[in-house]
Amino acid sequence: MDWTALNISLQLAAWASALLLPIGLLLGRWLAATPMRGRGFVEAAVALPLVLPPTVLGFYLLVLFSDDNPAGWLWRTLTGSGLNFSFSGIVIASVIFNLPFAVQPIQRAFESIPPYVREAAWCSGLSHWRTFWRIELPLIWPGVISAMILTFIHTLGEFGVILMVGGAIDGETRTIAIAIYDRMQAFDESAAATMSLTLLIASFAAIGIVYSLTGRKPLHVR
Amino acid sequence: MDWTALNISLQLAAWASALLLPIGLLLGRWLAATPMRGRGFVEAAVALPLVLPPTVLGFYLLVLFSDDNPAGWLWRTLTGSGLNFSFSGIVIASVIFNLPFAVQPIQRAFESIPPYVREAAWCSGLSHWRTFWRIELPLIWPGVISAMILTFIHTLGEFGVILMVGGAIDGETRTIAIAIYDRMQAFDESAAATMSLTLLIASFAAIGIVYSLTGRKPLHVR
Amino acid sequence: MSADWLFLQLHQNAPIPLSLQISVRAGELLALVGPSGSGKTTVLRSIAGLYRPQYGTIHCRDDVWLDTRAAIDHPPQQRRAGLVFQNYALFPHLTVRDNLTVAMDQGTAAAQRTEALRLLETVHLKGLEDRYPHELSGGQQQRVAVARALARQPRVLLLDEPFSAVDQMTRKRLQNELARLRRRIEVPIILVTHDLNEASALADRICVLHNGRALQTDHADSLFRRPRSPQVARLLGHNNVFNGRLLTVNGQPRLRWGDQQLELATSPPLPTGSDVDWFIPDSDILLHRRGRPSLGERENPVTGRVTECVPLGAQTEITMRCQGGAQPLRLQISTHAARRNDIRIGADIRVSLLAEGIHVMNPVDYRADQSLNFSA
Amino acid sequence: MSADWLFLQLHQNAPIPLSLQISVRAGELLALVGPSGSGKTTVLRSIAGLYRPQYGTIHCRDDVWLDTRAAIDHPPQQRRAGLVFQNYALFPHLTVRDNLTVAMDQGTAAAQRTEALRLLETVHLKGLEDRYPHELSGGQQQRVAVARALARQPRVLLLDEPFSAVDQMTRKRLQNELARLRRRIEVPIILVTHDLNEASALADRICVLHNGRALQTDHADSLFRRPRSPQVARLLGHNNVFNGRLLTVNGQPRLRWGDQQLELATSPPLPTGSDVDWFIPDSDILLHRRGRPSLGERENPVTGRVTECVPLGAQTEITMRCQGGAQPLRLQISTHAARRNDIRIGADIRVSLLAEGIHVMNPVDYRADQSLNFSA
Amino acid sequence: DDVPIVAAASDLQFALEEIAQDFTATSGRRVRLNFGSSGNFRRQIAQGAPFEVYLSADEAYVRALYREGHTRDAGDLYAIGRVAMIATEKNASVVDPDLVGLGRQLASGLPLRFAIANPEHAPYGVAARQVLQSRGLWSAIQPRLILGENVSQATQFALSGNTIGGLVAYSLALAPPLRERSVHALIPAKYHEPLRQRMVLLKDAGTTARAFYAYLQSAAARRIFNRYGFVLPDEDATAQ
Ligand SMILES: Nc1ncnc2c1ncn2[C@@H]1O[C@H](COP(=O)(O)OP(=O)(O)OP(=O)(O)O)[C@@H](O)[C@H]1O
Ligand SMILES: Nc1ncnc2c1ncn2[C@@H]1O[C@H](COP(=O)(O)OP(=O)(O)OP(=O)(O)O)[C@@H](O)[C@H]1O
Ligand code: MOO
Ligand SMILES: [Mg+2]
Ligand SMILES: [Mg+2]
Repeated sequence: MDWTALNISLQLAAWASALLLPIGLLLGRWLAATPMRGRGFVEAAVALPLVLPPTVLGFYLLVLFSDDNPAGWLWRTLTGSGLNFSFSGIVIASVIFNLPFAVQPIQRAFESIPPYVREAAWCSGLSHWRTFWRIELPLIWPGVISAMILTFIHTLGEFGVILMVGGAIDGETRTIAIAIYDRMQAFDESAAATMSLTLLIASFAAIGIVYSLTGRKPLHVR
Repeated sequence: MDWTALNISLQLAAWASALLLPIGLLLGRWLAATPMRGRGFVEAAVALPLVLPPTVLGFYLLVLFSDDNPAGWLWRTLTGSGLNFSFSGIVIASVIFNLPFAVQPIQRAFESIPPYVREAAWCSGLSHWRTFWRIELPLIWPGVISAMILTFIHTLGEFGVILMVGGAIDGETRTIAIAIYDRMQAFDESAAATMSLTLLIASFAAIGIVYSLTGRKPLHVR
Repeated sequence: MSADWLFLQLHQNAPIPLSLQISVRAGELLALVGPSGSGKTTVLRSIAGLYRPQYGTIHCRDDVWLDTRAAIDHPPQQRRAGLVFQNYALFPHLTVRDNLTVAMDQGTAAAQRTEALRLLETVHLKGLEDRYPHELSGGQQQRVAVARALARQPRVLLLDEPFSAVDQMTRKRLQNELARLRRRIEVPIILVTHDLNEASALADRICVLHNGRALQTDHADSLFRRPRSPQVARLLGHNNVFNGRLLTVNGQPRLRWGDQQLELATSPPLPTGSDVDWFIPDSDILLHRRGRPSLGERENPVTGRVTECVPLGAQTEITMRCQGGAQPLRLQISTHAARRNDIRIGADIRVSLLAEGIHVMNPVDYRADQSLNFSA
Repeated sequence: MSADWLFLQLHQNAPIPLSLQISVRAGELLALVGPSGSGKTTVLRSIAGLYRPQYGTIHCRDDVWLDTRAAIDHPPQQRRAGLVFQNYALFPHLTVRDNLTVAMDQGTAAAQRTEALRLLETVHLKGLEDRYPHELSGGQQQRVAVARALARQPRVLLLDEPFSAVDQMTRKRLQNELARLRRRIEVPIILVTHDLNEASALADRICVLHNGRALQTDHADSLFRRPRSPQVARLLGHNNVFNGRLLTVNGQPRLRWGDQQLELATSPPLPTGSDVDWFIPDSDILLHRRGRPSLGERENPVTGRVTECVPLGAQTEITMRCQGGAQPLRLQISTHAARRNDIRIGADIRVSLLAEGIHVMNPVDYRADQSLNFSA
Repeated sequence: DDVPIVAAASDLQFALEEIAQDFTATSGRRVRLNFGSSGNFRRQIAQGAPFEVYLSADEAYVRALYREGHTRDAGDLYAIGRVAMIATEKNASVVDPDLVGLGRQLASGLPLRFAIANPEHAPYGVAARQVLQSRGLWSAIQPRLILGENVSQATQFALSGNTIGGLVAYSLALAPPLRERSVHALIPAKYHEPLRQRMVLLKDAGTTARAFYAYLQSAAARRIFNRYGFVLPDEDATAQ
């Protein structure tokens, strides 16, 4: 088992999920609250990163992140280091790539809150912020869990984008998915199988426990 | 633009979505209706295909589908042809790979139907089947649309699994994602860019229109 | 075979206590009344097949819908019970018309639409058939729910406070429609209501539920005039429930109440000297009017002083402290009469407790119940 | 500044017609009554800031909550209006206690819990504080909603049929609590109710709404005795609304009704010969009893025959066809009196229409309204 | 309708396209070219992929397939790959055959990045590592390496921003699309083991495949291989 790569994968997945949580909540909330017209196209835009093959998306991100491009240049100016072939770079790439998986479930969850529940919160004096924390968040919780788990595991398994943007630097951007792929390509099938199995079992247990523990609070009044 | 590849991609995505629709509905409904205990682990199992890097998953499917294996053997016995390097093979691979994207949104949508709506349907004499068609399906529609669109575009963009299982056979398993990837590998960046852009714009328009047209019916009583 | 159309028997201790036995004939309307949380909705849900009590049997005509011992439990669809949900439970994505037609399983689409329009007219909702439920007011939604329950042509009609959200005028009209309907559809109807006037106006019999127990099931008149226990009397909103002791004076039954001895119209089947609860309905308390002697004034005259006088529209509620240490009496008289007779706080008045109205309860009927733990 | 605590003025033609002006003083309770779908909920939602009418102003004390012309529209949070939703709208994921504490913005967590318990006791829900809303009956949920509205310490209390789902006993107790509360919290209260008894028992003034228009706002007594228009009279459930013509006989005002000439207590400010609508409340129709002459019997005696006789518990409703071609009269008498006087269908009876009760309406007040298109 | 699929290592991308065109022009027959990682093709062939000709970048894969019985014979050596240093114009200073410039850059301590194919499995990655090792730069450069999945991706890395250059297939460095926007230097063969590229006909190869296989060994094809910087088997003493 390549523990370094696993560690990086876990960190990457954790970062991507952590960053997508607020993004998903904001975007999902906004999409759920916005009246129909035009909204469909924002939803479409959110889904677009999925359309391109990962390596190709990765290539465009590589170009976008390079110092010759305003985005990459700005990042370097602000942080002093480049985005390409860095951990930050693959985190951002993962965030972009997982956008639809984080936004969609959260948006649907927001849409399923009956409007009068929100109104009752306002009339009970809860600010929009407190309404969000005390009322909406607990009610959309299953959707948030879905979003986070999909993001997390999709990041664990993602290969093309991360290889392209990250360059498989040992200890920095070489994730467990790349490690498994490399072992496989080197025809070290038993090592690949061991790593795959470990990852599968660990993920299965972890996701299973998360889903079981985040048992649903009552979402409906009789 | 490689129209043959695009055509195959669209057919593949359509098949995968079409097959995942009933699977997602059945599994999502079952998961939504099953009491908590143990359910979390089924949900975890559904998510597992995402954990492995696509090429590795593809390799394992390749092995699984081969004639030496009961699954592959059974398929050949029934259909007379092998699964590997065939269109059927990449359809099945896509179905497996997209399972979580189809099941999760549908499951959450089912969960957000208040129990009394279903009860009212039963008391109105609607069989489980009619309750499903006339009441539940319209109410979970946004979730189904989410599921189908995520599946569709994720299949369009999928590369590793399909390349591995399908072998990029022109006119059969060479998808637009592979075509774009090939142009990229050949440093024919302008062709790659043209294809990418065409795909992005077409997808954007298509998804945008679908989301806008499937405008939400009222889901809540005041 | 039971002669009853619908028969049920439910028993359960927790989580919702239930202990009752009810039978309703075809075309009969049984009102289910009782305090909030007493289990009325749960009983209807059990009949409809939405709630499964621990022990129970439910028969409808010759069908067994539920028999927990025989492990028979028909699903709601097979029971064909039309249920109006307390929270209406309309289908949010269907128009008013489609909320009705979806519940119909006979006739062509066109016939169903016609039938839906007819039903909507019955509940006074003509013109709203293309609205969605969220575009309706509370009372309008409730009426759609009633129409939907009828759309199914149910074999049992279960109405959970079906008119609670509509104004009195509409309510009256709907009550009339219901009365007319009863004659037409000839199925057992159970009506949960908080409005005792509604219950007595519409129901053949009334069942008083408390904490899941059916305390008494009786015709409105018997129930109001001869409640089985002080508890039933109080649940029915009667104020004048008192303690007394049975006497026999000159061979005639008498009731000692404070210092007074009240005449009784009939002799209760209880030994002389028994401590009993007794009750008198408002209609049998006769106010003596100034200068206008009335027929019943000889009977059980009671004198007292007005301690409260609350006008409630056409009626005024009066509390009087009686002479002779008896418990205070409450009575309603017409506001007009109160004005004419100059009744206000502090005034001395005299009433007659008509012997015919005095109802002495038989402790055997309810003392056993009292060992039970009743909560609010 | 207005001396009123709460003042509102709303106008809109579509989609929900609204046209009213209401002011409520601190500590005053205004009842809003009107048929189902007349816009009561919409008015409360407008005050709470959940609905934005096309034109309108809402002031509360010195604050402007809404002024559509000045583009002022405060959000619900800033309005501090406690609203009991018609469908309760409890927070499904919070226990009963937390449904209350979440609405409190003062005090420590412990103090809030204590306050929540106190409020739950007020609505008679002690012991249910750890339940979730889906574990409560309809009436219990409704009472939680009432307690939650109070938990906020509102500056205006808006109650949308707050007791519609509770039984009469609990309802009475809650009404008493509300009456007590009014004195304590000293804020304007608007109560939507379908129960006119409740309205007259609790409200200082009653506003009758129809199709979004406030037809009349008045003290209960004035409203019931002197409705402004036949429509108001009918909306209040009065049956005895008739047409007549004003006369002057020997310098005295008279009302021609069929063949009869009725005495009037006061002279209406209308020219002799005017065709008018008039009305008499139930309390001013006096039944002549056999052998018991009553004080008012000289006044406007009317003879007729009973065509309907429906006992409704303690009261019996009687319809009589009057001699002289006048429209049929309806009256309620005590069931006891009906029995004693042997009143049944076909019986000839005689009543007096007390002059004091006859209310002649001024067409100027309502004829303008009738040009409007009223729908069901 | 016999259009066989030819599975070819990605360093052949340009050379083979040209050869295939000539083949079609002369014979009137067509082939379909699938470029990719030699390792993936080996795996797919083992699972029965419908390829008819396999041109590997690593002869070990061909031998293994032959042992497993998926091929007609042990195939033929068709070319020997060469490694080149490649970089963008901006970084032309690192481009020299003996990696002097690269060594200097490394010594300067600047945070540079350098691209090669993954030496764990890609033949050109292995060769690149040998070059770096023999120049004594391996341990210094190892933490700075960007590893491409195959040699094509390594080339993309080398020419993207944020790397100083890379060691890739000479054949790619000579390819028309790259020539204009990069500078390169051929690395002397002595710095690495020869990249012996072997091709083979698979079990089900048909007539066209066999014709194409033969054409690949023709003088015309060899000229094209040569033009793309491949050493031809009999030009080199180490071949056979
Ligand atoms: N899931 C549950 N767990 C425990 N108790 C419950 C649950 N659901 C309901 N109850 C309790 O069961 C009792 C009966 O409820 P039910 O809804 O039948 O009352 P009801 O007579 O219809 O009252 P209402 O007139 O207020 O509608 C109530 O006291 C309620 O609190
Ligand atoms: N979205 C909407 N579009 C059109 N009409 C609507 C909409 N929502 C409500 N209405 C109509 O507005 C009118 C007023 O509704 P409102 O809920 O205020 O009535 P209400 O007086 O509270 O009635 P109830 O006593 O039945 O609760 C109703 O006739 C209703 O049908
Ligand atoms: O087989 Mo390659 O072309 O060295 O990746
Ligand atoms: Mg109930
Ligand atoms: Mg309302």
